[in-house]
Amino acid sequence: MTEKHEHTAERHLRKKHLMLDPLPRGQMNAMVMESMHATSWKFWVVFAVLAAITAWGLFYSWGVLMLDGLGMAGVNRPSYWGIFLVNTVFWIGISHAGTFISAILRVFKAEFRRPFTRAAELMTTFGLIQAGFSILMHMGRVWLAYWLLPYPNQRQLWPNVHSPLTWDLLAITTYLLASTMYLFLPLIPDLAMARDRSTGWRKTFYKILALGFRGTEGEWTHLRTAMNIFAFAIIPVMFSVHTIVSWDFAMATRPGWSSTVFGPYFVIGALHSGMGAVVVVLAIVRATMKHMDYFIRTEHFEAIGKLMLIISMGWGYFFFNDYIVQWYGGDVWTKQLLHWHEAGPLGWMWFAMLIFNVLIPWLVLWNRTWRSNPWIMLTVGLLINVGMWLERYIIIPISLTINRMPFTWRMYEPGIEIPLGIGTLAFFILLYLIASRLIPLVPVWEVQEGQMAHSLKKVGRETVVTVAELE
Amino acid sequence: MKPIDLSLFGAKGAIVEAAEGKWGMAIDQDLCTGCQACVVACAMENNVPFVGEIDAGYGRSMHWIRIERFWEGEYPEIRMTPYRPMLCQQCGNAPCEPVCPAYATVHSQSERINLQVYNRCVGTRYCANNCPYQVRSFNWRDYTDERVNDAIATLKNQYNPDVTVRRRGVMEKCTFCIQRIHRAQDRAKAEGREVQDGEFAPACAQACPADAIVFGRIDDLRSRVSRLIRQKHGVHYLEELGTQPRVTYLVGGAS
Amino acid sequence: MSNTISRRDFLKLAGLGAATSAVLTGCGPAAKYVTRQPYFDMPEYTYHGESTYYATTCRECAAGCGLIVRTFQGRAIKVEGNPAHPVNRGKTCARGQATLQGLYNPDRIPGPIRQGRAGALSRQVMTWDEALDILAKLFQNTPADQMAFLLGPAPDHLYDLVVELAAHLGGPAPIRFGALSLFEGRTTLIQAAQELFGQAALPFFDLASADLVFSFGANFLETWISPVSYTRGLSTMRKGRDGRRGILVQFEARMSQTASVADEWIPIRLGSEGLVIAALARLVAEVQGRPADSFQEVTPDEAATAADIPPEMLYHLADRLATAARPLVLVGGSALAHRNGLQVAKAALALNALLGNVGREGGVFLSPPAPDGAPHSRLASVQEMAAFVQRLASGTVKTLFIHGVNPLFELPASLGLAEALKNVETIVSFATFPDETALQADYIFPDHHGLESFGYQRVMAGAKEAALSGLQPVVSPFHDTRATVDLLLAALAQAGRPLPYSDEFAFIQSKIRPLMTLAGGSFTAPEEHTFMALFQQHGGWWTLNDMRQQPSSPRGRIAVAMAAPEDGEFYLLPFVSPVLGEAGANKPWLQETPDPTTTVMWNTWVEINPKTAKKLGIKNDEVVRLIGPAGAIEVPVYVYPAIRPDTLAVPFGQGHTAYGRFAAGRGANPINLLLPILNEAGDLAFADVKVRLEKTGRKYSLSRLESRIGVYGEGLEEAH
Amino acid sequence: MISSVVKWLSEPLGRVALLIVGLTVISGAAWGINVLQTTPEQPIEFPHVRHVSMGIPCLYCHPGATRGPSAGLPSPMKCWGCHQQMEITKTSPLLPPLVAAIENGTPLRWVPVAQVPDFVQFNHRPHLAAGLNCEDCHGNVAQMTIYQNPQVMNMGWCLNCHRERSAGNPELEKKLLDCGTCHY
Repeated sequence: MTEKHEHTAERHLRKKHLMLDPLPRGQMNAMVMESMHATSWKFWVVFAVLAAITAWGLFYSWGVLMLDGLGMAGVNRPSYWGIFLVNTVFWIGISHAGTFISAILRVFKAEFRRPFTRAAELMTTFGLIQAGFSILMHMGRVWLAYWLLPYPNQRQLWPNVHSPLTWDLLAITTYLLASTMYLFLPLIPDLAMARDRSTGWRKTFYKILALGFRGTEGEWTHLRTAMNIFAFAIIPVMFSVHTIVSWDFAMATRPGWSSTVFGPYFVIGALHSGMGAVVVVLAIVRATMKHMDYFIRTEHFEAIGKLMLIISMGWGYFFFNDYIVQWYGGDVWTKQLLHWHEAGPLGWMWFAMLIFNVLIPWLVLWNRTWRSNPWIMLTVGLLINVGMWLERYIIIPISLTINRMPFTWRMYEPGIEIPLGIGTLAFFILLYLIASRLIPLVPVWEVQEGQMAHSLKKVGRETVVTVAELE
Repeated sequence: MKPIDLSLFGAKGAIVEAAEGKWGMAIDQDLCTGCQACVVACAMENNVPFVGEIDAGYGRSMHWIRIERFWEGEYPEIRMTPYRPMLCQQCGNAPCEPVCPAYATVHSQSERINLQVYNRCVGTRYCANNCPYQVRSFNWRDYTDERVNDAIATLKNQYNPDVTVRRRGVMEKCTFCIQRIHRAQDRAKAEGREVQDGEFAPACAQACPADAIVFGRIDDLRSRVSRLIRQKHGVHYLEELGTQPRVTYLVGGAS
Repeated sequence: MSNTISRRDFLKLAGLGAATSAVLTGCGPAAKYVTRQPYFDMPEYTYHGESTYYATTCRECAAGCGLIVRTFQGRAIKVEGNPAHPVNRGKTCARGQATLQGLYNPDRIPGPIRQGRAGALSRQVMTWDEALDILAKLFQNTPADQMAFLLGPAPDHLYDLVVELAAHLGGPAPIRFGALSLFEGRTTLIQAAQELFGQAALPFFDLASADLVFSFGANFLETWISPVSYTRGLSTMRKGRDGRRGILVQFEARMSQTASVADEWIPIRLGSEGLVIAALARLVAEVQGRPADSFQEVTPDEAATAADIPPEMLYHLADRLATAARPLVLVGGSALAHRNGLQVAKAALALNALLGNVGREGGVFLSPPAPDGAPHSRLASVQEMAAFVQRLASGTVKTLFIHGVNPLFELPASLGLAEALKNVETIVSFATFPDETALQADYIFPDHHGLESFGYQRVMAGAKEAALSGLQPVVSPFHDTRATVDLLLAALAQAGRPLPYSDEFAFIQSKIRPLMTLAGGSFTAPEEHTFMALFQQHGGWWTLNDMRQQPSSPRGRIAVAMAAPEDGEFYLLPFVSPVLGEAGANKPWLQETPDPTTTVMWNTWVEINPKTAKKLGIKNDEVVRLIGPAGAIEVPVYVYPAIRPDTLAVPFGQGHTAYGRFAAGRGANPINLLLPILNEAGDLAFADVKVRLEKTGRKYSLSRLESRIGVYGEGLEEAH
Repeated sequence: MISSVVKWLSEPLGRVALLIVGLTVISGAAWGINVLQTTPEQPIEFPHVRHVSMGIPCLYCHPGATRGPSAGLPSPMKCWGCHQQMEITKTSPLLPPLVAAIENGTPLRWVPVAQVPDFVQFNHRPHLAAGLNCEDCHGNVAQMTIYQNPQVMNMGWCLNCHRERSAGNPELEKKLLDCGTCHY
């Protein structure tokens, strides 16, 4: 690869940019396949631990919750919704980054997206699964959840379309279906690649999933068209989903919730936590899976870092916007609520939220060197997620404490929600672990496509990057 | 111009009904002595379960009516605000109704009160969140199951057969003793007459030793309750939210 | 074979679906599906699905409120007030409402038991024949003067029978006791009326027609004498006459529920009530230009200092009292629980006389006599109980029968009853519930619950009319219990010394019979059976006109002074829990009913003024030890903003060591802090006690209905 | 592994195994349905057919229907009113339980069949007042021995009739289609 006459600048560019550092197709495919197969005992230890946590935290605890009733949890009057809803919003938020990165960046042809769209899209689907669990757990009689679906019945009863929860259900279902499709479409060529390179049950598995994809020109055209449609279509869906989630709160007659800015505030908050989560996933994938340091390079962390900084600023803007309007409004209950946020017994959460969501990203992400360091980015991503979780905690149980009947104000102390929450987190990671053994976490074809389109050109004494338009 | 019929838009659950309502209540806070007779009477009539010390102290008590009081000033210039029995206000435009995804809390078209249909409830607790009066209570556990609470094995003998016994995961609230409304209407109909004012009362009003709670038709100008609520010192709590409460509080006392 | 699904099969399939959905949607354990005994011979008026209503009398306290009980298929479903009844006019209190939780209490004594003074309820079940044998032998073998009966305040028919029984056998008369009377100061009030008016009757305060009421220590909206009736009185007063709303001023060291409803609460120091009344009397006399008689020596300024209120306030209050159209001074409860309590009561009655409202609408009357002419039996004062305990301790009592009272819980432990009981050879309890005293008995022969019993109760106070309130069973007995009157009659017969009554009903009938000849009653009937039937149907018999007695003009001198408390750090004010009363702790719903003033549920607390708490460094929920002259209790703190800084208050009603799963081991009993210090009338001077307070370093979270954030601003400190 | 199982299932032995499993499931389900649908055992296998054919009106034994929620099941004394005068009381193999009940003063524990769940508040009176007859809901009892519900008494069935009867009458619709009419 290195040629003798190459400039240092050029060498530097190649080392830095994946798109300019092509490997032969076969080698690259083999690397990806190997990353799936190379399973050490450590993997199985982690797998077993996570599976155990999931079994206990999620399934056993949920069984207890169903049998004994929601008294096992910390929900009470007036905090009728507790960590369940915090987790629901949190997971939906996480799930947003996947589509955001993938669809928006694809639509805008942001080249740095190429190696990590897959990992991000998986996050959407896996996150939504956890969100679904979280909201189902919160129901008093979950075994009747099917009543929320519009199905014909002899009682002629239907779900209430006035209820934001019904909208929510529709939005989340749509989003889950659309994002799963959107995950699956770009996966097809890679599955076909894997099918051609594996034997035994894996071969059968990929054969079924690859839908007979052979890579003909016609197939590619169809696939590209479909992906394009989905990429465009899923963006409004994504925005609407989190807006609708925010309406669960904004439509209510409660101080602190009834805010017109909640829609965009929630969307940006979702992106904030989602980007943080993507960074965390990338850093871990890069560190733990074979050959991934080739695909995921510091340039990607650096680019995501820039995005995160912008989103953090956007979040700060919307937070301020929400706060100032509520505060200026001077409603007596809202004033009590804002005071409760800042100076109440859990006031530290409010400050921690601002530090993690605004202060730390702003202090760290302006610096290119820090931005390029995966471990720093991992830390920042984790902190942002903690901050965003706290934001939801402040919006739900802490805000629910304050209502218009001061005689009922009461603190919320979580109970079985904690194992359940840990269970969803473990299950989320477990799903990633399983996925990392089954599907290529890097979209090889997309990387190869990008590498084909990129080349270095000499303009005078400068070496510049050129990109050919493929589509 | 013709008024717009909201039901044309299918706004069945959240329909804004005519301003006058049907059944209503007047609570004279000047007469209320805070004695809790209404609280116990309600529980006895409506099979409301008890939850035990820990749950009760954690905001999970199931009372359908609670008596609130606050303090003003500091010792020795301290005053207790008048006792305020707080129960479901049976809002004409109830915030709890539109948010229920299952239509488990709906407005009764015939009795013009808020219904809670226990067997339709899936327990999202959205209604309770959205209730500005915080008067809904949730069955956090199987308090009425004798396998959970063995005292129920004998105590269940006092259960009122006219009222559903709720199990875990279901929201409940004051119903204005709809079973008594139905019984009175049924009896009146069998006898071919209208229900008389004062013929029956919800359990709380019937028990109230101070006669502070008066119940009746608020769409009948001659009824005792509508005469009371037309007095100057009647207030509707949180009416600024447009909830159209059907419970009027008389504050400040006579003269 | 046909391969189409027959209609019946289809229904089966659909039925499976229905069954599944019933499981899925089930809201049971259903109210309808409670195991029930189908009727063998259905009464003509009872249709399935229709309720039957029976009139009876509440036995949760001795006030004698009339009840109408709704029954459905042999089960009592709901208790309502009897609208015709003169005491409660269709209303009930919280305790009355919860009486069904006693009837269906899981911890009732299921049948006759050989208890053998075991600490817990014994499992040695007997048959009623064995029980009868034992009782008969006791009647045969115990000399009459070595037999003692201790009865509760209700029911009266049992008391009447035991009086006859004792006379018949030649033994001492039964003794009656109830903790409520101890806290109410009944004996003191009756004694005061006796000394002042020469008539031994309970004063009747006509709240309804008054327009300015000064109340000293009487918690008449909670448990005092006849709370439902007094609540109606207050309500009528508040609704106003001629558009003028009556005013209530409550003088008490702690803001009780009654004080919280009052228009003004004046926190005077415990023990100064007599002085304040006397000072008011002197000032009123001055305003009206009349001689102040015995109150001449009282200096208002000194009284104000003793009471810890500004003197101007006292002058102002006196002015208002003197100029009010229908003023009324009410006294009772803690105001009488001082060594000079009798003088306080007399002073208050004399002040009423000075105000000219004795025997006038809105003033003071004496309670109506019993309609059958029998004297109201007075409950024993603590002095008399102490003498009784002495008798037990001396070993002269071989057999003790206890019914309807739980003295081991309701009397101060310092009286030594527990020790004294050991000197009694045989103790027979007729308790319905396994209370502390019943567990110390040799035998428990459980009586029916009040709602399963026949009987009557004389209305002692609370109604203008003379009333005999009737009890009848509204349901058949839930357990294998037996009416005590029946049991005693049968045992006497078996012992060969029968009384002339075949059974309980015949006895009651013999007592009701004289009413038939009286005029002016709520109903009349030409012959006995109809009269009895109507008696049950109406829930009693009462006169239609006002039967209150006019007090004669007062005489005698009154000497009031500041009561001298014992030594100690804080005044202690024990008060009866407004919700639990003295015997409500075994009813789960009463336990969960919040106390009106503190909203605490399921426990005992001690109320401390915020300033005192701050000074001592005590916070809410801290468990403190209260050390009184006779013992100590440990209770969590409720920082109560409306109590004098020198006073601590503890509710009475919890602290059971037995009495069923809902009561046992819960809270603490303040009565055990008290020494048997008495006032001149023999009532317990419980408010003359002072206690010390010690921290224990432990915490116990009191369950409150209220929000500490919303009501006390905890966590929102800088908000205002 | 999986493929070998699938392969084995297509072999004759595998097919037999499949058949056995299938039969077990089906017969289990059939048994379950049967258990759920068997008419309950009554203290006396009461021949409604005979009583109705004698011209005894339903309301004679179930008089509550015109008065309130429950129609009621007769007490032994009611049966005895007629049966004490009848010769068949001594001879019929069905009647010893009745005789025993009368002699011992014990009730007959009839098992109610036409039941609605606890969360449904049903009242007979208005239904009869609206002109319905017993057989409209309870079927042709004149041809039954032990009573069986002629149809599943569920909400769809209730609502059908409520809808039909209130159609075109907005006031009645309000009442008959209101959730609170039956559920509270």
